[in-house]
Amino acid sequence: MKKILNDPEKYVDEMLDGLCAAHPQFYRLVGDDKRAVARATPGKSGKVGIVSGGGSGHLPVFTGYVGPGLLDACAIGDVFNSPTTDQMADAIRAADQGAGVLRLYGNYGGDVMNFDMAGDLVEMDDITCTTVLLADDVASAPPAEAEKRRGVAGMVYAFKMAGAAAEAGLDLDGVTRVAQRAADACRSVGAALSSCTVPQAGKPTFDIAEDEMEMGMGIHGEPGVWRDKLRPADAIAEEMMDRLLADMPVDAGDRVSILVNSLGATPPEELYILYRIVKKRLDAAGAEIVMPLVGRYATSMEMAGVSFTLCKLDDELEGFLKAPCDCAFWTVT
Amino acid sequence: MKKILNDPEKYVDEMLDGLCAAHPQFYRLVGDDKRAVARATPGKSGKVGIVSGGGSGHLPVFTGYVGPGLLDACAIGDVFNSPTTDQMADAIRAADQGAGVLRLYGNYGGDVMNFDMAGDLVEMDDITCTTVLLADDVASAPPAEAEKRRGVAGMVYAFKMAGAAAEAGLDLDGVTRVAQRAADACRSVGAALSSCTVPQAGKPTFDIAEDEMEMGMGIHGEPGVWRDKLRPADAIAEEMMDRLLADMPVDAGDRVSILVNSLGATPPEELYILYRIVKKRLDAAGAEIVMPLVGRYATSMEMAGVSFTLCKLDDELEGFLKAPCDCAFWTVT
Amino acid sequence: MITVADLRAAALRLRDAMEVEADALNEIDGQLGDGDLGVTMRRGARAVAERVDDMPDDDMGRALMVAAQAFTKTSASSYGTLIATGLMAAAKETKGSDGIASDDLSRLVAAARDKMMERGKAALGNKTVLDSLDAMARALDGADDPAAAALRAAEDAQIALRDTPAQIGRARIFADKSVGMDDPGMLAMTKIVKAVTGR
Amino acid sequence: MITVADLRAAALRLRDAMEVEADALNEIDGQLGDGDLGVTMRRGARAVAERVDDMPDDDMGRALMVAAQAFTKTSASSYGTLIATGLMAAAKETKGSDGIASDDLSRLVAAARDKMMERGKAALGNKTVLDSLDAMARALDGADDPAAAALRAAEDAQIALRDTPAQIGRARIFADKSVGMDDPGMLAMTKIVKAVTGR
Ligand SMILES: Nc1ncnc2c1ncn2[C@@H]1O[C@H](COP(=O)(O)OP(=O)(O)O)[C@@H](O)[C@H]1O
Ligand SMILES: Nc1ncnc2c1ncn2[C@@H]1O[C@H](COP(=O)(O)OP(=O)(O)O)[C@@H](O)[C@H]1O
Ligand SMILES: [Mg+2]
Ligand SMILES: [Mg+2]
Ligand SMILES: [Mg+2]
Ligand SMILES: [Mg+2]
Repeated sequence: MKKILNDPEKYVDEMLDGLCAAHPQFYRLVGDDKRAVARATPGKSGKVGIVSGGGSGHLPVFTGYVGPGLLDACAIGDVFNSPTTDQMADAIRAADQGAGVLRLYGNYGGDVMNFDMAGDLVEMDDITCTTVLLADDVASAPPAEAEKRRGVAGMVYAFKMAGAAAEAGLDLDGVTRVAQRAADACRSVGAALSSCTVPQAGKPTFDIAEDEMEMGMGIHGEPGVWRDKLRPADAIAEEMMDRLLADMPVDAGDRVSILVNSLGATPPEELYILYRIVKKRLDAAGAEIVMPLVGRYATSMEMAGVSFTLCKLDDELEGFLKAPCDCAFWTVT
Repeated sequence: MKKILNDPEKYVDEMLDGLCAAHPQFYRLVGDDKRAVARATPGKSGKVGIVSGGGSGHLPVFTGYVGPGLLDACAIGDVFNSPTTDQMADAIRAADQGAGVLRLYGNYGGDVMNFDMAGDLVEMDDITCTTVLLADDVASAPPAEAEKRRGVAGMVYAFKMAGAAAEAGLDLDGVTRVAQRAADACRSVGAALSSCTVPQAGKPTFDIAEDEMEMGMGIHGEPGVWRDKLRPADAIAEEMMDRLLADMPVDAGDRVSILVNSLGATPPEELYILYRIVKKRLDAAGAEIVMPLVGRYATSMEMAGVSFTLCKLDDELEGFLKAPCDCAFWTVT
Repeated sequence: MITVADLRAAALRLRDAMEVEADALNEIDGQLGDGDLGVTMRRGARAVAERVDDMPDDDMGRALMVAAQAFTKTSASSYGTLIATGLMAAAKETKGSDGIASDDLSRLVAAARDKMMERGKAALGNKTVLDSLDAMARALDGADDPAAAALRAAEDAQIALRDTPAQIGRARIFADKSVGMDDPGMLAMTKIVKAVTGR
Repeated sequence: MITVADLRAAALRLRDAMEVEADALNEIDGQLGDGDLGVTMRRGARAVAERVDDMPDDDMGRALMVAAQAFTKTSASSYGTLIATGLMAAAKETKGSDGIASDDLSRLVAAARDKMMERGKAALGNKTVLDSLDAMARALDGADDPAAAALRAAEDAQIALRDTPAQIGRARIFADKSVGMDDPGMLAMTKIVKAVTGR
């Protein structure tokens, strides 16, 4: 296991300690067992709170995106595991500034159940909660079952836009509506080249041959749509764009953003090689690319691979995309 | 080879095309063979130019750091290979705003010879050049031969501080002096867990067993000081801090910055686990940590491993460290 | 009647059983899922066992709530959360009572099943632990030997659904492959029943 | 006298030789360095051969400059840059002449050696290509058969320094290991001399 760690059982707690020690201007640990991270300086009173949460191992997702113009708090589970109900309730309480809290997170069974239970708990504290689930991975279910899709890197756009909406002073309904529209505007697809290793498991999550790749694989190693010999970068990018555009066609004049995301080990050099094709395809469709994102925005530790997220904009979403935000991993000015 | 690419011979050119396509607000290709990147909007007339250059495969180093408050231009070689004299001359010409150009780059044989020859070439264009070499890797030579040390992640601090000095209007001598002081203030050490693959070579640069690590290894796989079984994170961090502090002692009241850098595949989660010990050690020395950097600032593509860079500050250097800068990989506001 | 003392003893047996079964449960969950079911059950069962002294003799509801909270605190996987949900439902129904009458068992299991269905948004027949509970609730209704009836129902349900495709959670993605395989959560329920009934 | 026509023929022989030798040079450079010496020489020699028609018959200096530029444009490794530096030095010395007299060879090689020393900041005895050139410059001084003398000098220098530790470039880090091994740049120079002299 090519990982730098001490006790696998302490991987997440030590990571959080280090995160908050390195960036005390952004992050603060809260909750009984210190498994929720809140903004160092809470949002202003009356601002809608936005909370997310999920398993560890995806930095900057989820915890990293706590900050002005983004999330208010986040509950952090073990690697690839849901946080507990109590941890989510801690995060919701930290996020609340009296105007209610939007729960904005990925569509995974354990997360959904626990966030629902956490909502029941904080009801007793008179905190009103709404929910928007990210379900952007087109490889995880056909369009007819779109609500069963899992949430992947599309949450970066949803965090950004909902975060900006909350900062702009929209009320809980308004922020929830923006978040839902952002979630609906995103489609993602990924391709993995190698596995990562969950510390507590101690061995790679899945096996894949040295010359193979898997199209459509999920960020926890969930199976994709095909596994085959590694293809050239351009062919990979073309197929991923095919899949996105088939699911959400883009027309001439559309304004879109696109996230070309490394799952971890894949270096930015290779993201840029892919970006040539992404741009070619969107140019060919007559779309205008706004604020493309290229880098490591949603990862699976040291997994090699990429994901593309296409986000269709309108004036409102574009404004929120470009609004300022700040955290240790992403600054928009 | 778990790499996403087309023709290995085109890896760098396609990467540069994608980089400039994705971030046209920052980067612009210049030169006959498009192997120099300049700021999209040149620095203002009369500003000292800062140029760097070196082999590809280290993003954000070198090219990524072209931008306001950082570099003016950069020459880009093949992966792990020096750019040519002509490419460096192209970069120097693009960086020049009439006030001379500082060549600021790592201490590698081919780079030094070519930058010297490029200086001879641009002399004919009446461009005055100075040179500051980064030689921060304490594992690459003993203190007595410090000038033979190779340059690694310390260049991030040097780019930042020299870039801010140039932006502040210092003249060529002044910028060169700041750059030299920044270079002198930095010490680095790295540890590698796995190799990366140079596209043109097609196989890993070095072999290392699944349960081994190498302390002090260079960013191109240059051998380090020991190779042994992978140790716990805390032990690795302690030893790396020992090596840095032995080379550049830190006293109570000192102000320092520290860069905890992933060589590529190592995820931020693990950098934060290491950061706990980094902070503990600097706290114990009575030093004040200023603007710690944790992330992927100087990489070797998909190599797993980390480096620490300790940078001792004074008022001038601290001011330049905190000054604003902007590029696709690093924004300071 | 099942007393809180019986519940404590059952909790200790469950812990011991899960120490033994954890690897096998991880293994079967790993075939189509993420392989953490054994971890979930071992952690959860340990936590319940650690808290048996917090279970008040005179309130079966509060005793069951202690067990539920032990699960929510230690495990947030689907299964752990559903078990906690079911225990909470039963806790609500038995609040203030000093035990569970045998002929009340069917009703309590049905209550757990319903709350878990609401929580997890799965349906009966989806090949999940719900189908085990449903079979048990029906079998317990008027059973002479509740323990035997529940265990047989859990086992039979597991077999009955073996050849249907998974429709829920991670295993859904491998629906085809899942045909002919036991659902890990149903298998775990069989083992839980075996342990708590001491069979 | 060596004419530009001779230089062209030598360039073509060098290209052919480097096509054959590239792998071996990569191999030896890879033992202590980064394994690119064969790539450097193959690329550089190909580029020179491609530009033989740009070499003017009446100006050996400009012809050598064409060769130098072919190297700077294609390779920026230490060795390629040093070769270009040496060629430029020789070009400067022969500017405007239509050839190189045999008894001028020693002086030209010495000029290349000196400029390369200045550029690379290495010293004689550091076990680099400089030692090959130094030996050749001395052997060429008054030699009856310059080609044979140069080749023998290059070979002898290679052997003479074999047992000293490397002190320059990447190989320096493995100084101990380098004892008993040929310096890749010296070996390459032996092969270059062999090819250009047609021996
Ligand atoms: N939504 C659901 N409703 C009912 N049962 C479920 C649901 N999701 C999962 N299960 C049950 O839980 C078992 C898997 O549990 P677990 O390993 O904890 O899931 P995960 O690791 O995916 O969170 C399944 O075999 C199934 O019996
Ligand atoms: N500074 C120097 N001065 C003289 N010769 C050198 C110098 N550096 C390297 N060499 C020669 O070049 C050879 C290595 O060349 P090359 O593989 O191109 O180096 P690198 O790949 O490290 O840039 C060495 O064997 C040595 O003969
Ligand atoms: Mg599971
Ligand atoms: Mg799980
Ligand atoms: Mg070499
Ligand atoms: Mg080289």
